[in-house]
This record gives sequence, C-alpha cells and structure tokens, in this order.
Amino acid sequence: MLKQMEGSRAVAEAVALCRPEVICAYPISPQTHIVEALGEMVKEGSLAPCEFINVESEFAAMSVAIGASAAGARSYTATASQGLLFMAEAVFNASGLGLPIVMTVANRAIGAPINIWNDHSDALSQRDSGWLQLFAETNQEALDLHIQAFRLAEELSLPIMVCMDGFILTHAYERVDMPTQAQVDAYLPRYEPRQVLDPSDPVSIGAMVGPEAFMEVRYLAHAKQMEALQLIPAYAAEFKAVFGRDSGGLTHTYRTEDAETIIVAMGSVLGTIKDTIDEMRQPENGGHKIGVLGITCFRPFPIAAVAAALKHAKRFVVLEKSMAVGLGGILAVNVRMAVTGMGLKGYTVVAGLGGRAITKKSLHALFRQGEQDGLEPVTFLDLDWNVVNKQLEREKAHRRTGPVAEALLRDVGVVGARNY
Amino acid sequence: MDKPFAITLDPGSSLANRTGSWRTFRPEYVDRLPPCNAACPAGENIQGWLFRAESGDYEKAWRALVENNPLPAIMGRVCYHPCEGGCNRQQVDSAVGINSVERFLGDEANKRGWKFDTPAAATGRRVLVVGSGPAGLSAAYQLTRMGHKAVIHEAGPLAGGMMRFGIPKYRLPREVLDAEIKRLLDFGVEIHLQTKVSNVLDAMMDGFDAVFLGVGAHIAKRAYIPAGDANKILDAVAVLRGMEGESAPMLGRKVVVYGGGNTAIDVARTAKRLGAEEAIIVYRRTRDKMPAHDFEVEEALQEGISIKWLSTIKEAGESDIMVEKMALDDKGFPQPTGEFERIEADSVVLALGQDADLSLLENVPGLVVDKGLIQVDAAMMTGHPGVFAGGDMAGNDRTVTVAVGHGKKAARAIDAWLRGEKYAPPPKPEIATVERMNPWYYSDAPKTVRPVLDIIRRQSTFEEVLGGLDETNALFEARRCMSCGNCFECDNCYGVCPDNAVIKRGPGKRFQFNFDYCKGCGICAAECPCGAIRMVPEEN
Amino acid sequence: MSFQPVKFYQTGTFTVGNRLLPPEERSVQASTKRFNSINSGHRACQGCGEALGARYAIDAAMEATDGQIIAANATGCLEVFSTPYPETSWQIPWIHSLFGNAAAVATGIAAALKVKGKKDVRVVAQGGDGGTTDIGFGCLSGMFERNDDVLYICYDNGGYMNTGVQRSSATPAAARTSTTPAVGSDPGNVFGQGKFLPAIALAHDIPYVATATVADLRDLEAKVTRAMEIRGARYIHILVPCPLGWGTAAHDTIRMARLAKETGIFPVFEAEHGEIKSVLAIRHPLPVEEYLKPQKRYAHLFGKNPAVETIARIQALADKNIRKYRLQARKEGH
Amino acid sequence: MFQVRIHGRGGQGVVTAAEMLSVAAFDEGRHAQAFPSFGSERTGAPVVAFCRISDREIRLREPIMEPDAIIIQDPTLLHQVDVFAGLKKDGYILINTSKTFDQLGLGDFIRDWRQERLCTVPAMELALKHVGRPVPNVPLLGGFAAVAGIIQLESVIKAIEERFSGKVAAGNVAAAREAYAIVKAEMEEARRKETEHA
Repeated sequence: MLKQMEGSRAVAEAVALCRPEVICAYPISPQTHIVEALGEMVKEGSLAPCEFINVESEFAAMSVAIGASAAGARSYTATASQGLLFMAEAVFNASGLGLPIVMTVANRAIGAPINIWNDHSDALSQRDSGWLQLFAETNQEALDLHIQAFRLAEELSLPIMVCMDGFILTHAYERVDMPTQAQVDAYLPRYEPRQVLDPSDPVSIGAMVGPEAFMEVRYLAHAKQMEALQLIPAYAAEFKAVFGRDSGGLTHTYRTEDAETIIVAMGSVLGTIKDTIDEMRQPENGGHKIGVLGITCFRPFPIAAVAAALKHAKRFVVLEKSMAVGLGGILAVNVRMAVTGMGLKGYTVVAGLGGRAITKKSLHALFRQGEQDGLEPVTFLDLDWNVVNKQLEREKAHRRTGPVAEALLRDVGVVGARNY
Repeated sequence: MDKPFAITLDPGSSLANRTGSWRTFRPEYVDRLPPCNAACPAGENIQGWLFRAESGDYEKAWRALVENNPLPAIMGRVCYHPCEGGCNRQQVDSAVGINSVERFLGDEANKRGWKFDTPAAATGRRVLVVGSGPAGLSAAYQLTRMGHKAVIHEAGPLAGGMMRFGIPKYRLPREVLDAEIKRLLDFGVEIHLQTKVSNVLDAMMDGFDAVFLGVGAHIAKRAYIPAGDANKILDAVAVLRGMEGESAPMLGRKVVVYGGGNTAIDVARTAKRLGAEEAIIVYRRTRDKMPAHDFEVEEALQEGISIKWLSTIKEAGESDIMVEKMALDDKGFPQPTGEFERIEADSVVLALGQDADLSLLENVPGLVVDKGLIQVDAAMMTGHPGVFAGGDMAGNDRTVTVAVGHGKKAARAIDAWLRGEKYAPPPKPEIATVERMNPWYYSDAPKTVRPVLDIIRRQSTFEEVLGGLDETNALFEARRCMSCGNCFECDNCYGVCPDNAVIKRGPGKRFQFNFDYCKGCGICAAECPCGAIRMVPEEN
Repeated sequence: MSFQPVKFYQTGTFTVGNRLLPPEERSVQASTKRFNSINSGHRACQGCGEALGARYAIDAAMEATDGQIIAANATGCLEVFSTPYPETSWQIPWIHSLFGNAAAVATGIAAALKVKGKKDVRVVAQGGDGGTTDIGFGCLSGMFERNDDVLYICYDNGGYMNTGVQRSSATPAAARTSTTPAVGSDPGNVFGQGKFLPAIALAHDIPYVATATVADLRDLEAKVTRAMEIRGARYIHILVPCPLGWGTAAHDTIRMARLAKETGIFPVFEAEHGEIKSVLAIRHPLPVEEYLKPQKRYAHLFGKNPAVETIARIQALADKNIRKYRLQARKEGH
Repeated sequence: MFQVRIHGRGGQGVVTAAEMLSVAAFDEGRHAQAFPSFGSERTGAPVVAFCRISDREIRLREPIMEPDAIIIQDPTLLHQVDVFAGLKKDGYILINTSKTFDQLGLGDFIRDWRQERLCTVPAMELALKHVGRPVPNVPLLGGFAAVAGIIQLESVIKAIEERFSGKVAAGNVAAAREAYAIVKAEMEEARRKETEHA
C-alpha cells in the first residue's frame, strides 16, 4: 500500500511487520523517530508480543539485544554516530557470538567536533565488526532492507546493520509502498535460533577461546560473510517475487552499459548522482558516457560484483561520505581492492561530511573533471580552501591557536546565517 | 544443536580437566581422641555414645556406653565427671552435661529393662573376682563379655562394696544400685555373698585360672584425740555402713565431722538427715585446699551444714570439743596458732580416709605393698602372676569411676594373660584439642540445669538430691556435644569445597574425597567444626 | 533474620547440614542432589571464594526455581576459570558477553522470556566487583531502575583479581593492590574512596537487596531463595575472599569472610523496597586486626612499626557499620 | 518539479507544514518529498523545511536552493534570514502577516515580480480564531493552495484530516478554508490591479 510518510516511520512500520520480540532504544539523533514509533506501537498494543526497553545507553541497548537474541527472541535496535561507537564493544561481541540482531544505523558524523548531520563515518567505523552492512538509497529501500535483513541475519546467525542516511532519509517524507503483514509473514519465517539459552538444553555461550582455536573462529565468521554474498542476491530475488520490487542485493548499476566513467557511491546521494547523470547524458549537454554503481551491501564487500560492474569502464570515481583520515577514502579502498589488476583509473572523492550538502551543481563540475582525469587521487568536494588555509597559516604562526572547530566557525561566520 | 564452533560449549564438560593434579597437600579424614574420652577414668567412649544419643536412639547409646562401663545409672549419679572438666565446649559456653546424659541413659535402661548383649562364646576359663565393688563388678562384667566365667566372692551381706556402704542414699538410691547389679547377675556374673576370701592363693585353687582383687579400702584411718569417756567418737565408714543396717546410727543433736574429703561431706549431710540440729565439719585447711568436690561442699552448705575452716580437734569432751585455729604457712601447710575454741558436740565422726584390708594377700609370693597400696603393673597385674588388682586397694584415686576403669583394664589384661599374651592397649590417637577444631560453628547452647530437690526435703529425707533430665533436656544436652575429633556428618566438608571434590556417602557412611578434582586447598579441614580432617603433604 | 533459625543446638544453622536435621531443613549444599551448577574441573585457584560463592548462589537459585535458571556472566575470574574452550563447568544455560554488560544482557534474556511467555524461567546475572561496581555499573543501574526481572549477584573480592589484583571501587581502604601499592606516605588504597554498591542498590528502591558472605551459607541460600520469590530487579552482594588478591592461605577463605562479618568490616543485611529488614548480627565481636592481620594486602599495617592510626581508621569504619546497620552481637536463641 | 521552501521558527509547525504539503500532493497521486533543514534548533530559532512535488519519482536529495515558492510563517524573519535566497522572480511568496508587502518594507524588492504570486494571509489570527492556538502553518497551507495552484484546497483539507482529528482538525480545516478565500481574494485583487495597470 502506497503511503506518504516519514522515512523513520516507514522503517518502524516495516520492522513492526517483521514481528520483533525485543526492541531496545536509546535516544540519539537522527534515529529517534524510528524507536519512538516502535515504542508507541508496543505501548498501544499494536505490536505484540514485544518488549520495548528504554535502556540507559547504546552499550546497554546492544547488550540487551544480545541477551534477548541469545534467549531466542528476534531483537532489534537502532542507533547512530556516537551511539554506535559507544556500543562498539557490544557490536563486535554480537557478531562474535553469532547473534542475528538487526540494527538500523541512521548514519551521522562522528565528533569531535560534535555534529548531528549525515555522513557514513559511523557505520564505516564498524566495517570490521563482523556485522553485515546494507546501505539504503531511498526510504523504500530502507524499509525493504529491514525485512530482508531479519531473514538474512537469522539464516546466517550474524547481525546486520541497515544503514540509512540520517535526516536525509530518516526525516524525509516521501512515498513508500508498505507491504502487508501477510506478505512479510510469507517472506520471513519464524526465528529458529542456531543456539539458545534454554534450561531444558543448557549450553555455555561465550567461552574464552585461546590461540588454539581463535583463528578458526574468526575464519568461520569470514566464511559466513562469504556465504552471505550468495544469499543476499538470492533473498533479494525472492523479495522481488513476493513484493514486486527490486530492493537490496549487493550492488545496483545505473546507466553503466556504455559508461566510460562510473561513479561509485552508497546511500541516498545516489539519487542526486542519478539526476546529475541523466542531465549529463542529455545530448544537449554533451551526452556524457557516465553511469553510477551503487553499493547496497558494504559488508560483505561484493568484490566480484563491483569488478564486474566496473570492468568495461575507463575510470571510476568513488564518491563517499566517509574518510580514512591519513589515507583518503574508506569505500574507495574497498573498491580499489575489487579492481586490483584491472588497469582502471580510480579517484576518491570525499563529500558531504557532517551534512555538507552534495549538490547537483557541484557534482556536474566534479564528474566533468573526473571524465578528463583532472581529479586529484583524493578530492574533497566543496572544501572551503580559504578557511582551511587560513587556519593552517595561523597554526604555523602561533602555538596557541585554540580549538580548530571554533576557529573555523569564526572564519565561516555566524552559524545562524548559514545558507541552507 | 548445531552449535557455533568453540564459542558455545556443552554443559559440564570441564569434568575432563582433572584438577587433582594441582594438589600438594591432601585432606584425610581422621578420628581424633575427644578430651572427654581421654579424661574418663573408666575409658568410656563418651563422644561415641553421645553421638548415638543425639539422634534419639538411646538404646544404641546405652549399648555403646556399657561396652566400657556396666553401671551407667550409678555412674550418672556418683561420678565426679572429669570428662566434663576436659570438655572442649567449656571454651564455647559450658561443658556438656555428660554425666546427666549418662544417668538418663542408665535410668532409661532400667526403666525399659534393657539387657546386655549376649557375651562371646564361652572360653571355659574361670576367673575369681574378690569383692563386688565397682572394680570387681566391672572386671567380672568385662570377663563375662569375653566369654570367661567370672565368680565374685563378696565378704559382705550385699553386693556393691563402697557404692552401697560408703555412698549415701540421697546420692545413690539403692534401687538404682540393685537394678544394675541385677543386670550383671542376669548377664551371667556369679556373686557369692558373705564369702570372705582369707587367702587368695587358696581360693584360686578352687578351679580358677586367674584372680582379680577388688576388696576396696574399708578400714577407717584414726587420729589420736584425747577424749573423755562419755564422748562418742565414731568413724565415717562405720557411720555410713550403719546406714545400711537395721537401725540408723545414733549421732545426737550436734555432730562434728572431722576431715575434708567427700566422705566427710557425706557424713555431715547424713547426720543432718538423721535429725541433727547442727552438723559441723572441722577441717584444718581452707576451702580451696579441700579434697571434697566443690559442688558437694556447696550442696552441703545449702543444706545448713557449717564448716570450720583452718581448725583441728585437740580434744573431745563430754558434750563439746576443743578446736585449735590453724594458719597456713607460705607453703600452704596449716600450722597451729595456739588459739582455741570450744564447740558443742554430741558426737565426733572421723572422716580421715581409709585403708585396705590386705590380710588375704599374706604369703602371696612376689606381691609388693607400698604405703598400704598393692602395687600393680600397667596391665593391673600384681607381682604374682595371675593375680590382678584394682580399685581403692590399688590406688589413691579412689572413685567409683576409677574402679570401673581398673576392672575393665584388668579384665582385658586377664583375657590376654589367659591366652598367654601380654595385654597392649591400642595406641591412643592424638587428642582433639579445640585448636584443631573450628568451634565457631557451634551455636550458643548453655548447659541444662538438673532439677535439684528442694532444701527442706534435703534436710530431712534421704531422697535423691539431684534429679535426672527428662528426655527433651537429655537430648538437648547430648546435642551440645561438639563431637570433638570425630565426624558427625555436618556436611561442612561437602558444602565448602570449591571444587565439589567431596563425596557424600549417605547417612552413617560419612564422606570421601574425590582426588580427581581436589586441589588441596584445605578449606574442608579448616572448616571442619570437629577437627576430623587433617592435611598431609602429597608424596612426590 | 532472613531465615528461620533451625532449632538445633549442636551447630545451629551454621554448618552446611547435619545428619539430625529433617531433610527440608537442610541447606541446598547439604543435598547429594544439589545441582553443582558449576562443576568440578574449573580452573579457579585453590580455595577460591568466588567459585564457592557462585555454586552456593546458583545452586540455591536452581533449587528455588526447580532448575529454571539462565545466567549471564560478566567477564572476570568466574567467567575465565569456568569456560575456557573446550570445557565449561556450567551445567546451566549460561552466556558471557562482555565485562560491563552482564546486567543488560540479563535484561535482554528476561525480556525474551517474557515475550515468549516462559514465566518459570528466571534470569540471574553475575559478575565480580569490577564488572559490577565499576565498568558494569551503568548497565546495572539501568537494570535496577527499570526494575527488570533479574537477580544480579555480585561476587565481591575487592579488586580486579583476574588481571592481576588491581584496585576497583570495591577495594577497601589501605589494602594493597597492584595499582595501590604499599609504598609512599600513604601506602595502599586511599581512604574515603570507593563505594558500597548495596547501598546504591537500596537507593534504587528495588524490591530486594541483600549482602551475604561465603561464611554464612544458610543465610546466603535463604537470601537467594527469597530473591527468587520476588519479581523485578534484585541484588545480592556476596563477599568472596580471594586467596591470591588478599594474600591469605587457601584454606582461610571462609574464615576471612567470617572475620569480615564478625569484625563489622562487611555488614550482612537484607532489604526490601529500600528498607533494611534484617541484619546478621555479629556473633563473637572481634577487633579489625583479627581480620587484617592474616592478609598480606594489609601487611604494611603491621610488622615492626604498626600503622596504629590506619588500623584505628579501619576500626572506625567497622564501628560505623556496626552502628549504622545495628550489627551488635546479641544473644542467640535456642 | 515544484519546490517549496518554508521558513519559520521552532514550534510553529514548519516541518509539519512541509510534510502535510507532501501528503496533500501524494493524495493527488503525485510524488512528493518533504524534509527539514536537519538542524537541532529549538523553539523560537529560525527553521526551514522543504517540499518537492513532482509527477515522477524524486531522487534529488540536495536542499532546495532555488525554490519555486516560499512560505514565510513568521514575518520577523524577513530581516534576519535571507529568506528569498534563490527564489526566481516568477516565484511565489506567501507571508503570514496582516500587513501588506509595502508595510513589511518589501515594496522595492518585489516591484518587478509577478504581483498575483505575492500574497499575505493573517494565518496567526486565523489559527487563533479557529484552532485557539498560535500555529500558523495549516492556514498557510490553505493559502498556499490558492496562491500557487499546485495543490488543491481539498487535498490540503484531506491532509489536515489525516494528521489531526476532532476539534483540532475541524478548526484547522476552517482556518485553511478562510485563508484560501482570503488569498484567492487577494489574488483577484492583484490581477484586477494588474489588468488596470495594463
């Protein structure tokens, strides 16, 4: 059923359709609307049986989910940014214990400086946590990915993060096709845990594993993720059969058939990129041979699919909302791994950090520059060099320059006068 | 369940890890000697019979008791219970009332008519026992248990010796004495009354393989006191023996007893009961030097008996005596002061101790007598082979309990001797001192007070002064026993082992260690309330 | 008293059991059928108080629930010595997640059980003092204030023993640890720091809070049993001496716990809904030296020049406990 | 694609207005995307929300920098924020005020704009009158239905009824209707004037 609703609400309703049994919530923007909606459903009784627990921290949220999942309950939580980092120890633990928790990450930057706006630093900081990470392009996809995530997680006994851009998606009102309970029930079987805490069949979960077996345990986690590379497209196909929509999967290509230049990106920025590409491909605009590869599944990283998508291009430009400080990109490093030995030119563009708007206008310029191989290996989109250079000079001149963020804000001007 | 590798494990699989290999010390269950047992002259296994009494199985308790002493009802009245003096419970609150439980068991046996267990098969050996006092009865009983024929020759008209002729009724009712003697007779002990043995070797010729002498010490010691004709000077033995005759001795209104032993007290209290207005004990030293037991002194004082401390009788007149005040020198010996006092007295009873009549031993070769005591070796045998002796005639520690112990010991020695062996007592285990125990576990439970006859009746009748315990109290008292040195199955070792390495074997079967897992931490030994576990180094 | 004293004069309720007691009055640990929730073969040190305390507590919980217990365990000695791959000592469903999240994991389990309608299955969380009073404190407090249906048991041995005896917020004043060494002008742990978590638990007004030691088994079992009769957040803080960390003989583990209680160093009490209902009175009052002297972690207080003032300060702390919790010795009834 | 930017202050229902506008468009079978300016501004602080309306799927995720229409919920913002940034001269402006553009000091600024696309409505008064609370967002939506003609008044009313219920819904519907009528009248007047000028 088509509905006009907020992304968070859409995800909440989709999660509810998955019949979660334990939900734990700790407020952090921009995921709050999701758990608020779920909390209301539990409180009013429309989502039952389900325990909604207001925990005291994200660390507790993940820990409660661990306990609930280990006791055989379908468990869900949501977080973002600092919250994800605060729960990081438990995030690794959940995957180490093989517990199929599904968590929404409403992607947001990580401080300091504190920043509530969108980028992918949070989720990507957990790229080696052993979780599967799926990135939604639209609210529809976010909704659909959650349904697929529960099934995948439970089949694999691994936890999954469904990542959606904070504010840009979570707070956006747009059209979604909300499936019916019957559809979801048909797609998502009951949770049959691989291990469960049960007095009638006691086990000890979470043993201390020494050098004699630790490598094997870690390898098995890797093997599971490799297995996921097969399962994810299969489940996406089944999803299409039930719901009639192409959602999920490992990657999505757009107008790459004859593209010489392929942009690689994740999340909601793909929409703006597609609009830009459509415009560039117009004959009156020069008919650029450009396309885009969207990465839906970041973990496991679909090396083969990425290689296949890029193999006929001349170059690729990874546009990512994340940054490996001291190196460049994170997604870019992963993509380069996939195209090792293929002789492609590759560029890393760090964009949209901390909610910096990624505009069509900037993209047009960027892509054209890319097509002409005029990009630096690592480019920072719309960086205010003026401000940066000023600060660098200041630091050269004086020892006590004070906090960087505050100094920059002074240079940029009053926050309230910000352009939208 | 297809469990995740290594992270998830099957329950209890650690049993594969034998932590016993960590051990450098190993615990061992032991039975240590409880101090009460060690202190008992009769060699009773007090802890052993209390252990049975604790569960309310009084018959079993009694049977355990009479293995070492056939006279519990008597003992429960007249024993001065050195066991209680040794009792470790004194360091927790107060000693266990062992004596009162013993009396309860003895009385219970009499009430229920319990008989001794059937003796061992007859050996055909015969032993002559001279004297039916506690030593003789004890020896005869033990010999009978072993299958020997014990025949007692008693010079007097009734059996019991000093128990009958020396201990007043108010301390030992005669029906109690009679009942326990009767049980012995029923058991097969033969007693010939009014059969005086004047020559022991002759008597032995009458088909006896050995002899045990337990003739006691019935001859009163005298002291020279210048006396007028009219004054009545009697001896304590005669007075107390007289109590068993047809008519009670005539002592008059004012009676003075001379001496400081238990006998002196007995006589004074008897005199009071016979109607004396005044009974005065004259003793040359102070109360703390007095040989009589303090509780008896106390009871006597309660009954209105007065004691003149630090006094000696210098002369006895017609109706009074002259007393000289004494003073203790720096060595604690009384010295005359030259200060005199007269005290009214219708009679003076001398209670200055007794000697044994050793006339029957004349001409026995090898026999040694020293200071009126017949000398015996560690096995109670005199210098003459086959002649054993015990009781008052063989020692200065003249109590019923000591006599019973002598009799038992002699019987065991006679048994060995009859087999041509030398009796060797089993080695004594180390004593369960309170340091080897963990007395914290015993809850505060003060000793039960026995009922005491009211003071009026104590001054006029020969009813028993000290009452017995009823069953509840006896059980309470028995359960106060800390079972020193002997496992009483409190489950502590089983409970406190951090490695579950103690196996509980079930009621009466105690525990055993599971050395597969015992790491040797020693908590079991440290927390054993009664000190029945010790740690020993593991051998390499 | 938290339990009906057994009318038995020999050892009262102090020993584990007694052949003369009717079976229903015997302790769980006295039974040959006890669960041994933590089985032999675990790798705890000789004389480990925590191994003992855990078996006491979990066995009692198992008994009270007819074996329907799931446990969540914080990282720490108990976890490490009980579940080194490939062996576990636990005979109950058990999970270890992290150092600081046992209470939250337990909350999750309880929520799962509730949603699945498994009312009979109960949840116990357990951890050492580090995992409880320090790193796990946030999760614990959250569990308390939400009144989640979890019994949290803290096995307090006064430090991070697993990592080599470092100070925790439960380390007592003046005690030497690897991070509060016995050097300098103020050797050992600092006075005036640390926290007594049972009091903080009380402040949460949860249905049940109790303290216990491994020296009073009956009391400990009665408290666990009582706790299992109650729904909601419950907390039991058990003093478990550590021979390694305290520098005591392996066989003195229970004795040390007993001395802690008898000197007033460790108050043993029981509270419901924030109100103290009973205390375990001192039986035989003792000066704190009796408790301190056998422990090497206090060795710097004794020797040639005893730290009289420091000992007096510790005595003052014990005296304060005695006043505050009314621990004065009183006559034992029969 | 038609892009609307709504300016107001925290607490005035700016984001709600954008969302309801998207719902109204959706109800007409169109695609719509509403989103806030993603700030964490509190009550009273300047707030912006956006709404795109299109007949095709909307993929663009950038903020609206060149709006087709602007709704100003609080006229005091006129002198604090560059509310007109990026607005084309043929764009629509709807201001919550009982004053005229001249009275607001905007006379010179709008001189060469299409006057019938520049409207004011006393939405605050209407809100107080019909709803009893100073929330101008819904009446403004009613006014916007008139000014831009992008969405129908009935769609706005439907969106109101989806969002609110009972008295609040009825009051808002009444306010929206009155605002619609006021704006319609203004536009007639403006057109008439322009015709006169012409």
